[in-house]
Amino acid sequence: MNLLLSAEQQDLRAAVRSFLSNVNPRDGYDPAVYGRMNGELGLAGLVIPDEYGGAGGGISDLSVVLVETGAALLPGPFLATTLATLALLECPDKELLSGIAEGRINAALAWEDRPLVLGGMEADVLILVTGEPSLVAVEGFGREPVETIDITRGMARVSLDGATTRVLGRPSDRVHDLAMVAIAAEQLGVLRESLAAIVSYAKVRVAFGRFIGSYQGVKHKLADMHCALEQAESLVRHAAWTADAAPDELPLAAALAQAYVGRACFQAAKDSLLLHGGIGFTWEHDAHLYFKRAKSDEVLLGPPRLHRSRLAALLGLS
Amino acid sequence: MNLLLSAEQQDLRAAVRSFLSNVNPRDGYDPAVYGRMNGELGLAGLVIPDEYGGAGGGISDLSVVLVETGAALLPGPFLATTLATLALLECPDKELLSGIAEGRINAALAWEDRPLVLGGMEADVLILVTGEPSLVAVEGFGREPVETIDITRGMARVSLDGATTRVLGRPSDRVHDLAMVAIAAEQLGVLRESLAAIVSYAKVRVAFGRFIGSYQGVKHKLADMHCALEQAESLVRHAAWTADAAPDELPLAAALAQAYVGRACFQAAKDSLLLHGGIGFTWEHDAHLYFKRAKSDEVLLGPPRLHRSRLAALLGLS
Amino acid sequence: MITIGHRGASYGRFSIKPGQSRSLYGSRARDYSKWALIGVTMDLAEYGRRARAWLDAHPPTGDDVAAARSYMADLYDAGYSGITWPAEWGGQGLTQAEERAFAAVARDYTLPIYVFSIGLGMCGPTLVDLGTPEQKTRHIRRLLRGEDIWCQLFSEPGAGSDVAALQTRAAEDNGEWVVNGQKVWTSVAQHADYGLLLTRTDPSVPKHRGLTMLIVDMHAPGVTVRPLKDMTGRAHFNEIFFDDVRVPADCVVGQVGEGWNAAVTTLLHERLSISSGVGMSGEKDNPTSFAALSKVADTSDPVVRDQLVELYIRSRALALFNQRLAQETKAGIFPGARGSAAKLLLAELTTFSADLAVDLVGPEALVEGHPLANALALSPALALGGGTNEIMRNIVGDRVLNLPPEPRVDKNVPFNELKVNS
Amino acid sequence: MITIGHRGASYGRFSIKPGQSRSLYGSRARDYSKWALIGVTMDLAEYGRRARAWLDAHPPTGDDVAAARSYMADLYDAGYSGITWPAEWGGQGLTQAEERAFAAVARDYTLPIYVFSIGLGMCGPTLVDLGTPEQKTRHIRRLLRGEDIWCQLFSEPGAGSDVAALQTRAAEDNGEWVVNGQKVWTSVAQHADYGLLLTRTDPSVPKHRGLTMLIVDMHAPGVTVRPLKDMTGRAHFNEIFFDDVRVPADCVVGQVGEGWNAAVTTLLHERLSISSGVGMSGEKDNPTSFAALSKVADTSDPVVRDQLVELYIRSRALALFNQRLAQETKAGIFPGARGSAAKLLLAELTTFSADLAVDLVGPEALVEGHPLANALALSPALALGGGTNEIMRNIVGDRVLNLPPEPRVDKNVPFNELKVNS
Repeated sequence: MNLLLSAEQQDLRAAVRSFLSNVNPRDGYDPAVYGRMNGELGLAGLVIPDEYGGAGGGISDLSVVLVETGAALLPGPFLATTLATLALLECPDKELLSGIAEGRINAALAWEDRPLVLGGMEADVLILVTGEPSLVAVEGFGREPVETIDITRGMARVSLDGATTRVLGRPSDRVHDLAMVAIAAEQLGVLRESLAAIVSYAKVRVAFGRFIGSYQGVKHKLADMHCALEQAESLVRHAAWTADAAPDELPLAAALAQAYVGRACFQAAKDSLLLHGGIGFTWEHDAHLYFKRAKSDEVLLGPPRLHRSRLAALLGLS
Repeated sequence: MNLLLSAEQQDLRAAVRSFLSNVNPRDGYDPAVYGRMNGELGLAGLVIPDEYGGAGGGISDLSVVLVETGAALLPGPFLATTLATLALLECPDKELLSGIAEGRINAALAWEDRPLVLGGMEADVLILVTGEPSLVAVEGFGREPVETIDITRGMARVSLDGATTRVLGRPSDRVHDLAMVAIAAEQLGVLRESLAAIVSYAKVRVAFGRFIGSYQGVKHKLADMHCALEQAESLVRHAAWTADAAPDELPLAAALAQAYVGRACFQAAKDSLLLHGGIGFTWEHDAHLYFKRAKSDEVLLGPPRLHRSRLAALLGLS
Repeated sequence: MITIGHRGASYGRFSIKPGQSRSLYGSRARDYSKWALIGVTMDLAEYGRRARAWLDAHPPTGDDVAAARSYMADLYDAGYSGITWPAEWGGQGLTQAEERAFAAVARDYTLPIYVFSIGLGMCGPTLVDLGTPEQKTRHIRRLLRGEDIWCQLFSEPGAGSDVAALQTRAAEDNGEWVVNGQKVWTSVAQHADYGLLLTRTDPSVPKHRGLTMLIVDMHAPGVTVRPLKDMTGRAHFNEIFFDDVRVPADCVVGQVGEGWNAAVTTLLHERLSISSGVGMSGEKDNPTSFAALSKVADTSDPVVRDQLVELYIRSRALALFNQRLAQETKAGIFPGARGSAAKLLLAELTTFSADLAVDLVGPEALVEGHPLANALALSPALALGGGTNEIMRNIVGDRVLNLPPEPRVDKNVPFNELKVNS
Repeated sequence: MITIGHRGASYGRFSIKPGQSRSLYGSRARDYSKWALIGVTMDLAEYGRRARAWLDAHPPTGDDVAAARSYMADLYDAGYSGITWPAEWGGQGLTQAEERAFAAVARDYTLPIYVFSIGLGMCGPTLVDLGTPEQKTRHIRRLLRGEDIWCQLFSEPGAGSDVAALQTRAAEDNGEWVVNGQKVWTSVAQHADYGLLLTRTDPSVPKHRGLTMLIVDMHAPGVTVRPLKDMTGRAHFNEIFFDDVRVPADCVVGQVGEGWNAAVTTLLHERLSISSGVGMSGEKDNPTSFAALSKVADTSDPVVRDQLVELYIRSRALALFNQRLAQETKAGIFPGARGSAAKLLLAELTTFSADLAVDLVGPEALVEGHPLANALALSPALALGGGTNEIMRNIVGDRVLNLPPEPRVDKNVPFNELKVNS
């Protein structure tokens, strides 16, 4: 088992972090930013095999990126396209994968029984998981924008009436497992940045003549958040590693990561906001963006109890 | 609804508290102490109707007493006899009730499917709830002492082989409900005293040149414990009030009190012990006695989840 | 207690959750030691019946400020505003008994008097306690009649929990005060005619000692009110900028340099005003309540049932605690700092239940316009306003449990030598 | 890591839960900067095979102290004690690679060497760091061979978290030190030949500056060891009384007045020694583990399954965090204060799981003799020993997150003017 980042992954992280340092989560989807991100950095093709024009990276590499896009609250359909890509890896389609790798195509992953689709407005194609199960490419679908509390990226309510569909194959549970890992990686970034923000603030904000970080009431909460971060980071690394190197262990590791990290992320975002005091409640401050992204991510694949009941089943409890 | 103590109840509380101030929880069952307690104070007969020689008090009165016996960790079979008495009120038996009121008889409440009986060694008679349901007085039963982590009072493993039984009647669920209220009252006392002990210690114990109670790491935990105490006290008063004045509301109020107070009591006892530091881990210090009583009480009628699932049923969730 | 007709109601230095109720007459209603128990005996049931008849006969005519003013005037003229306030200044001079009888009836109505809540709950009681006879004559009756709307101007961007660290200066000039600075988290300031303003008049002494409270005319030149958009996307509060605002000398409340004591009085009324309403009513409109969530959650899942039970337990535990406090108060036992425990518990219950609600309902709950989306975004408000959870824990620890105080580094240092936020 | 054969094992200044493992060689095993990477190349697999063969051929012959000493001597003579310690003082002078290879094998065995754990984990490493050549010559080899048992004498009844507030005095007299005072929470003291003793030699300077560390002969006149019964009903620790105990001048470790630095060295080794073992093994004997509870709990109840899942999540989260720390350490990244996060998490997991276990099993779990009765009574130990949870949070906040320090009231005050426990 490997829970450490390789030198290449550390370089990747530094490159992505540097690139994202200029991104403002309030700016919305900017195709120019995505163009550079997918061009210079090749992020859209990171996990797409060489034969389709991608970099052939692993889920561990991808999770390094998602941690950073999460930490930066990158607006737009990056996660949506990533989730769709991960599904396509199960039932590869040359046209779609090359289009995504080149940055020409935005995609979104959808489930038959869930009309709300992340990135549905920006998606050129829906990758739909049906009950059969089949993986279906859908174009020309109906959609209307849905505003949610997460203003950094949109959802759409989609309708398949009159859409063009093409069956790509029969996906395994791995589609769902990889989605859980990807979202957990993003959540880890949101958690990390939520903590970093309040740690910085606690070092400069003064109350009663002292920096607030010197009060145990604050310090001990931040210490607990750090403990959560360490565990979350370990779980995400582990889940990503299983995806790459121990696929039999992926289902358990993925459900575990999602169950823990989703909760920990929202708790951290909430505590970070609260410990900022009044300023954290203002629209101008970013704390609420993290709070809202954290909650959106937490329920994106269904509420925490579903991941927990999946864990129970995988562990043979009954 | 009345959540306040009457002047009489305040007097009762003061009298019991004063009496118990000389009781050491490590001294074990002392019939002489019980003799005075049931004689001078008439506690065994508090809720027994006048006609059987009792004081005809209500559950609210009883709960005032149980809070104090809990806070003092009164050793011996007081709670056991009380639980049996509450069951007997449902199917009154003159001989037993007068014997208890006079302090001549110790009793213990038992359930058919649970061989461990609180106060089983000291009991002259078992009041047994069978599945019928029947309430049965059992004498001449077999027993062997069972040591548990709670050294302040014993249990027995009982056997009914060769015992004399006498059916007293058909009890309602109220037997169980009243037991929940009684134990919640005792737990409230354990909670209150656990908090009081650590509050006192936090005012005199010094670390790094300051009283430990001045650290927010300690102070905020104690504040949370106080919040729990306020709520627990309100729930116990409410449950006792329903027992006396609004019997239709008793089942919900009793399950609510037991579900909340049982948890809160153990948490408080645990946090109190931990905040005492090393001294709290020693045998000589009383913190572990509260910790162990709290846990024993919490599972006495079954684990917390049972009270919670009972609540769910009573609330019509399904 | 009266539920105020304002969705996502906010008041005081900060906001509260929707459905929160508060006492119409602030803490006066519970101040036995001063005005109550004057010995008026009357038929309370009859008093209540008449109040109900009046309320039935006077439905609100609109929900704008003009309608609110008109309603308040009618309420006052009918004798239902300032029931226990001193008759000398325009109150009814009646007792707790009438106040409670009216409150019991009014709970069934939604009175459109939200904009007066700061004045009635905090500013008015402070003036009654500390104002000069002239100030009381000038303001109290108008306040009770809804002729003037009041706001409270304490918090600043650099002084939140630590109110006494405020930096808004008031300098003497030709027998007037000249005010410069900024306040924040001010409810109803956009409608306010007057504000209770806390200023620093002497930066050379320790921070609690150089403050002065002023009555400021919100229409005076140099006062700018700017709405403050919060994380719900709406502006429940305002920022107020003071730019060479001149305040006459007779507008000092209490003594010059004694502003901290005056502020403590105001905050005490605020806290009472909040805690009196805590968990007492308004649950029926709350989308995160047990009742509401039981209807929408998948209760066929035992784990969901267990989560709902947890919510039920916490809600009932707090509601019963509040009822006990209320009963104690009725019985003459003043809750004091224990009210902070109730406020802390409500703040925690609010964040807990909003979080749970979204988990139970799923992604649809986060769509704009869903009641839970708003409830979630509003859920931190109570944990921040009226004292953060950390401040509440300090209060409970210090004043209820009498724990030793934190060492204070800012007690005896002149304000201008102190570390403060810039 | 080697699981030590001692039920309810305890060590250091305090106890740990049963099944807890620790490094046989303390923090030396991870100290790359000093002794390791000397460049010995050999066939590690062969090294491990030989170790296994030796361990197979040498089963423990008893569980008393004499058997332990004899086993330790054999282990040393076979080259498996002090693998990475300097050869100069009696160690093997080998590398991390051998240490890890041996540890990997030894994990399958239970070595009866508990009584040596304080010496190997803390006292020995401190002497190697700070001892005089004479002290090292005198003690290290004997310690590694199990000829001497060591204990650590820091904590006092009035100085727990705040070790530097200790009051045990050492006064100079005729070129010797005369020690008076009391220590507590001392593991294996009843068997110990030597102790590392922290004393106050100068009460007129601030508390951290007047301390001196001494090597004390536990058989010297005036040393009294008394077992300390803890809440489990057993004595995992001792109290030690010093009554005019004379200690030669050449037994000072480091410099006179520099005892605090020496103690920090020891505590660092202790913490590494704990965190290296955290959650890594020993779960199979733990009655509160997910595996154990899954077998005995009523898993037909979905709420029980959810509770077990919570335990699983927390256990795995911590285990993976520890594995990551271990992998980082192997890769040369020193965990530093992050180990305190792992220790804190383990302490919380331990109390959580014991509590849950009893709830799942019910009243039978509390009967004397039931493994869970003991587990519950022992569960607070890890949250108290080796630094309370509050101290761990301070360390994580101060040293990992670099948060501003608490204002210190005791830094520059002479010890004899300081507020201390009596």
